[in-house]
Amino acid sequence: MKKIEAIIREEKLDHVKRSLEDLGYFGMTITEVSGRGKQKGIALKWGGKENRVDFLPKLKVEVVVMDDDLPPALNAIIKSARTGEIGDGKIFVTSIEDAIRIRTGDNGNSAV
Amino acid sequence: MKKIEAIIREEKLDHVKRSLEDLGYFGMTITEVSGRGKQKGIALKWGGKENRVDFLPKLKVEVVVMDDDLPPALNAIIKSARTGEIGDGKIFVTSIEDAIRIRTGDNGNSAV
Amino acid sequence: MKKIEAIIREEKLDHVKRSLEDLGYFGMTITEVSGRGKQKGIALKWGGKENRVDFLPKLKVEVVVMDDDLPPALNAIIKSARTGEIGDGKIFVTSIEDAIRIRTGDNGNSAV
Amino acid sequence: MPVNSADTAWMLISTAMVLLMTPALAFFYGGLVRRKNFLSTIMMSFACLGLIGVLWVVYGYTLAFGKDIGGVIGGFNFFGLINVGQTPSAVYAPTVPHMLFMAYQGMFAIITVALITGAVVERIKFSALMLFSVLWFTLVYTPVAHWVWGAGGWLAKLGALDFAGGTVVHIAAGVSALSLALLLGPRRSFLQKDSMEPGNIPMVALGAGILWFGWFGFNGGSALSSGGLASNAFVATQISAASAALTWMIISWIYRRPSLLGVVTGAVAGLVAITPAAGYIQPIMAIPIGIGVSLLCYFMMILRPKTGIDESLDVWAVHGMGGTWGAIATGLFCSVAVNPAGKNGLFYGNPIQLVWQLVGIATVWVFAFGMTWLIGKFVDKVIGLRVSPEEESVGLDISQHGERAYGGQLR
Amino acid sequence: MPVNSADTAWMLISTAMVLLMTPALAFFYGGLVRRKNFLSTIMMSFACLGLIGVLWVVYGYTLAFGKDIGGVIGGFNFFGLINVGQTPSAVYAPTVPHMLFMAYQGMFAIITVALITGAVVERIKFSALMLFSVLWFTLVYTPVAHWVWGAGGWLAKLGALDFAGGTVVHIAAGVSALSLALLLGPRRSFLQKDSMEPGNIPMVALGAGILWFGWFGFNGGSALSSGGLASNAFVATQISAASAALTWMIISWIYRRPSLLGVVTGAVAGLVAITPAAGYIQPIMAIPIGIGVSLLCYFMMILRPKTGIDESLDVWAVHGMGGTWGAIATGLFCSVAVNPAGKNGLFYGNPIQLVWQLVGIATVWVFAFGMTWLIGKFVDKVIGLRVSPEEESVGLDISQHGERAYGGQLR
Amino acid sequence: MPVNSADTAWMLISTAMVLLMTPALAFFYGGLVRRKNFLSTIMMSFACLGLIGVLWVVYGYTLAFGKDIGGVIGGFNFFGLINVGQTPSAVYAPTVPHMLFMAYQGMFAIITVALITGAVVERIKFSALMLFSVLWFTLVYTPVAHWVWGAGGWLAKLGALDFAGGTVVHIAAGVSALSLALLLGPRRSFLQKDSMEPGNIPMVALGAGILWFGWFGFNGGSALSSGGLASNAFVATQISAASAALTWMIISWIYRRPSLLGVVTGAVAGLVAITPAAGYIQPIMAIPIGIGVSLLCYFMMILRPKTGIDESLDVWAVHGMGGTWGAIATGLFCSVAVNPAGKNGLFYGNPIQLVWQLVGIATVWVFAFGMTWLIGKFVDKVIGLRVSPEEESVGLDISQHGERAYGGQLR
Ligand SMILES: Nc1ncnc2c1ncn2[C@@H]1O[C@H](COP(=O)(O)OP(=O)(O)O)[C@@H](O)[C@H]1O
Ligand SMILES: Nc1ncnc2c1ncn2[C@@H]1O[C@H](COP(=O)(O)OP(=O)(O)O)[C@@H](O)[C@H]1O
Ligand SMILES: Nc1ncnc2c1ncn2[C@@H]1O[C@H](COP(=O)(O)OP(=O)(O)O)[C@@H](O)[C@H]1O
Repeated sequence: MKKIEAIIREEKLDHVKRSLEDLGYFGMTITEVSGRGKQKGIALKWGGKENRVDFLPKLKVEVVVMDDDLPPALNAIIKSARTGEIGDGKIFVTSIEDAIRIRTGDNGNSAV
Repeated sequence: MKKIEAIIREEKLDHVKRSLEDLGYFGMTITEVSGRGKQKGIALKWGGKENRVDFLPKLKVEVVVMDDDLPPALNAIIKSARTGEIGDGKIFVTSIEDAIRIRTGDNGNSAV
Repeated sequence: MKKIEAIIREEKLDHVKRSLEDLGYFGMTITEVSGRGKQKGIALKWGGKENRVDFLPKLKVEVVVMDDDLPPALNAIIKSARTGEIGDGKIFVTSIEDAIRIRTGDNGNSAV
Repeated sequence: MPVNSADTAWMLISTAMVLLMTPALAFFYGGLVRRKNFLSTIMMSFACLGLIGVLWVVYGYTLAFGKDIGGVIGGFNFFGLINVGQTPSAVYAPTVPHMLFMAYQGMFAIITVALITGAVVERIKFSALMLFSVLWFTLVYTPVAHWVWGAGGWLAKLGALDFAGGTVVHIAAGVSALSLALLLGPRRSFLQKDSMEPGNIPMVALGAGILWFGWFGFNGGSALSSGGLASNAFVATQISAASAALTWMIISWIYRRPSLLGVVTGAVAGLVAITPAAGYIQPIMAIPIGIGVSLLCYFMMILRPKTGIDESLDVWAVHGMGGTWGAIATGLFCSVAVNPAGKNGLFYGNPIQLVWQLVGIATVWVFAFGMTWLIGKFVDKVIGLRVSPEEESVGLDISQHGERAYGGQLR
Repeated sequence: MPVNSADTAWMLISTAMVLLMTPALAFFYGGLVRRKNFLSTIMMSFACLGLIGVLWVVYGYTLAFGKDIGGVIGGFNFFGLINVGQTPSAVYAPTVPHMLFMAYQGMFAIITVALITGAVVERIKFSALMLFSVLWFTLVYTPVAHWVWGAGGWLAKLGALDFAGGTVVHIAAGVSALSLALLLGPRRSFLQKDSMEPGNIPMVALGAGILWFGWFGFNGGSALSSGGLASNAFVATQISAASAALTWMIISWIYRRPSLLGVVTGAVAGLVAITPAAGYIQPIMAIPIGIGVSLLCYFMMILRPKTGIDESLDVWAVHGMGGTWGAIATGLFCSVAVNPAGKNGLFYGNPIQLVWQLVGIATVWVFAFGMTWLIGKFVDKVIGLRVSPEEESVGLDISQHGERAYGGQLR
Repeated sequence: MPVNSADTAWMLISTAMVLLMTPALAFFYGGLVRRKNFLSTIMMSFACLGLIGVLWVVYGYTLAFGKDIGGVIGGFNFFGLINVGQTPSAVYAPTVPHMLFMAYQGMFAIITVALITGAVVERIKFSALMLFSVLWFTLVYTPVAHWVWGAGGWLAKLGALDFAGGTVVHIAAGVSALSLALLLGPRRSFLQKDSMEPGNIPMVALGAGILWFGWFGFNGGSALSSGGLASNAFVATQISAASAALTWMIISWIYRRPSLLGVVTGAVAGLVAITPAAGYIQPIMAIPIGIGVSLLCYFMMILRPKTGIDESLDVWAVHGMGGTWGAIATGLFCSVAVNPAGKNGLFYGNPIQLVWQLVGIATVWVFAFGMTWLIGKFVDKVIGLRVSPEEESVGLDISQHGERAYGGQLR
């Protein structure tokens, strides 16, 4: 199993959610985060000089999928979260060793 | 070392906390998240038709334990977080490569 | 690639941020969390007896770096987040299998 | 009598201040519940503003203050505000426009119903609450208001004193809260001993601060005129609130820590207790009244959860018991030197007054408890009182109102 | 005439209450936007408190209420408050200090400008908003106020009734909001159909609660005296707000769920609709007015986004349309039996009054829409109306004000 | 003299409005600290409501307003409110009930103590603050109030003017704040240059909005009657607040960005500065007063942290310096044409008045600074002023009050 951690724009959650649903991925966990990327946030001019606002609000979307589902899920997220402008976000993929459904105690792939 | 990431009901935090304490696991990190599972949230009837409320508030409990401690810690969480009803949550396990205690700079197992 | 997850004091964010910047690491994601460590939080005396306040507010700083950058980045965080007192926090390191920049779709090291 | 514009100025602002107490209560209660029920708790009070606000002008006022029928209820002579004009009424508030007196009384009706909702938060069906509110307002509030304040009401004739609503508002609401909470049963999380800490204490404090402000209109306005009596009620209100807040802070300090929740709960208890007494006692007597109410209510609030009763926001402990203490204290401390229209109390040589107070208290306890039980049973039969377990666990904001407090879709 | 201290007491508090409505509006609006624009939205109203507050005393009052020039505008005889003293004015509010009347009117000017900001949140440049506000206040508000309320104003002479600002405040603001929103264009997220749920509904409710309270000063104070007329306006205000809140709750229940947002929007709509009528109608007539406004505005609010117009917080749907309905309803229900200084309306045998009302409405619609368009175009030319796409996506809190609502650096 | 019910109506509501300022201040301050100290900061003000509220009626009023003893302090003739009845006092507020005047003054005492707490947030022990408050109230507030406002007080006899508390409230609180902050030392995070951005700016704005509203009671009510003088004070208050808010916005725009914090801080500074002057000057003169105070306080607030002094919420910069400027401005602009009970100032041909103002200012600066230092030292000796480093880092909400603002156990 793989965990997809996508840091996206807040406004894009609906789009991402729907595009994942369309492929049959319903499970996900969302966290409110703040982040900045290589651009060091956003430059704004104040009082004559440039100021950088780092740490813009983002959402972290975590989706755990089976190994085979990784490419389509990634694609869906990339497409639905993209605006083409700076700040679209990042996706990180990690390996999950085990997953358990608390209600039933099932583990492994069947729990995802 | 393993990291346990348990997505639980908000009300169950106290129970989970206590059951981990009883086994001697004190360290943990909690995050407020929103999530939905396979059921696509919860169905409510509005204005004649069914509506789905996805993204219910949950807590993410992260506990890093040594490899041997994984099974008992998982068991404790599963037991204390379960109600048997939909929405009890999921647990994901990942591998941690290193842990460091900032105060002392110690790393490895002794830091957990 | 490695993901550094540092749980630090809220007040130390600025210091940590700056020390990472100095080394050229700009990208990071911050989450508000609550945590407790081995000490079971903090003991306060109320009404004659001792009470423990567990779950103190912390910030989780996530930084994804290339493998070679791990040691300097860790050092920078440890130095800038340390006060030497209990509650300075922990750092966990995990392995990242892939990273993708949503804007461009690039993946791998170039996306970090 | 002609309209006195100074009395009217004070009654206008008093009426507005009492109106503001219902939103304030919404936040006081809303901050005490878990976040997933924050909006629904606020909604319970705001819905009363609309619902009771309309019912009051249509038929509530006439039932409570219309021409007396046997001491029990008012007639229909003010139905739909007929005969309620810009000139003063013959019997009520002789120096302010009749319609203003009507509106002032309406604000009391609204907040009384809103007060009860504290008992049923986090688990009642919104439709059931609305139906309950209509019935309770009609069958409990209007008769009790008539008995105590209506011209010809039997409790008034008996001699029971209630300056601004200790029995009509606080005992009636507090006891009904208890009755309804018993019928509804505890929240699931209460039974499972889940952690249920207040979701937003700053909002509780905000609500309490505005309630304190509004209460000056509630008690001071009950003089129905501007001048010495209004000032007396106003000052007594301030002293009781301060004394009770301070007392509760000290008690909570002894047992645990001086908590903000304690201070604001104490303040509200002090405001409750002084309500029936404010215009009948020397202001300085508000110190013992305020100290007494905090001692009483603090231990009632400690006791209550141990009984296994989930009267969730302690409406009974604070308003029911606080109002009871206030009504008794009125019988102890009241004095005609303060208000010639009042009576002397036990400490001023007239022990019988205490008896009348006790009769008033007992009547409202029994009537409110019983009627609420019947109404609750009826509503439960007809549409069911409680939400489903799933809806309860999701929270009423989503399940009853389809909304979330913050940011829409996310928490 | 000498100062009447009772009337003055009521006008003092009314003035303070109307002042409080602007911070209340700040929270009402602020809670409706996304968190990244929370402060900037609050700021828009608070900036009006400073900006319009100063302009009003310098030249606004004299343009609106100075010696009439051709029915169109006031002269400069009150420039910088010369001749505005502690004694009553000869023509306005003859029983309260002239300077108090001036201040009372100033509070209306402030909130009217603040109302418009609901249309442009989340994307307007703050500097552009400030320039726009100065021009709109000068070129739209002061003449319209003069026409309707100024001694010698042409709409007043014509016989159009507007008790407390249905046309001057609500129609003017609502229609200008529409005009400016059209000019500014939709928010990027509106176009992209991103989710844009309100960021903080409890703050919306808090704002609404305080608005309701303040509106008693807005409408009740417009009697410019304490007594029967003020009470009439006050009671009508309460009834309309309650009726509209209840109606909106029911409609939203039928179509979806009984929402808190619905109740508070309904209450505000009810308050808007009664504004022009409050001192001219029987209070009970506020029930049909309140029901009517919720029906009308609800469907306007459903309709509006479908047209692709991003008049973001529905100032037009609620204030523009609500004020229009109120001005019409005034022509239907007004009666000299209520207010001898008023007129009879259609239902009291005087259909021509409805015509005067419609003339007043049409005039303000056309004038406000057109002038706002011109002013907006001008501002756009000079300094540009909109922030850059990047600034919009980051949010105005940071990009315009360099601040964040919570905790500084983090969200 | 008999009670005048119109004056009483205005004083009743003014008293309630000043009461409301203390909860408002709680939120103004509370929003400025970090979240972990939100409740504790709110608590500091709410505790004053209870503590000072009780002490005032027991012995505070009589010390400040009792029969004069040598110009320095009041006697015990009003101890426990003896002789403070429904009829007016012989010397104070001759047209309103004596007990109402007493209560009105009590609200000033409460907020003055609460103001000081802004200097010590995030690190003072709650028990130390309570002990300090009792002593400061007794040894600083009551004598200074007596000197300035008590019948026979030496500063009043000298001729120093202070309409509504520029010296008694604002200078006393501001200077004491500085003194206590110096004694207490900076917060650890201040020393370590940790980021300490305000935790909740919307709550700061909410507090400011309600403060602005309440201040009309604070200044307008200080006329102790309804009519021309109250209106003058009211209007001057409005103009000063607006002018200062606008000025601060512009200054902050020049140096950085137009910030909401700037607007609300400016408004508060404007309200402070007009306080001593409001009933003695032409309202239009509030424009220079408001502009002046924002210029002064802005630079004081920039300067202060550079000195290494952690007077955390700038009580000194805003209230101390703002009050000082206001007291000086009173000596410049006051005019007997406005208030026959006042004096002419420098610009009206009476330069000596400025001297009396400076004497008043200097006296209160020296006395408040010195006494606060002594009281602080004493409290430090007896129970210690500061919490432990660990408690400070955890935050006072948990360590002092055992509570958290949101959701109990979690943040
Ligand atoms: N190296 C990193 N480690 C952790 N999080 C990162 C890193 N780089 C970027 N992020 C996260 O991704 C978000 C988007 O990054 P950004 O650089 O703005 O996107 P883009 O690459 O589209 O310009 C950031 O706000 C931050 O939360
Ligand atoms: N595939 C997944 N990826 C990430 N998080 C998930 C996934 N599936 C479930 N979750 C998380 O687990 C929580 C509980 O899931 P749910 O399906 O409601 O539990 P249950 O399996 O007991 O019905 C969800 O709210 C979500 O946060
Ligand atoms: N075993 C663990 N699993 C997950 N998080 C942990 C664990 N131990 C500590 N933490 C996190 O690290 C933070 C700091 O731990 P703490 O023990 O207070 O630090 P220190 O080691 O400096 O005393 C905690 O608040 C918690 O969020």
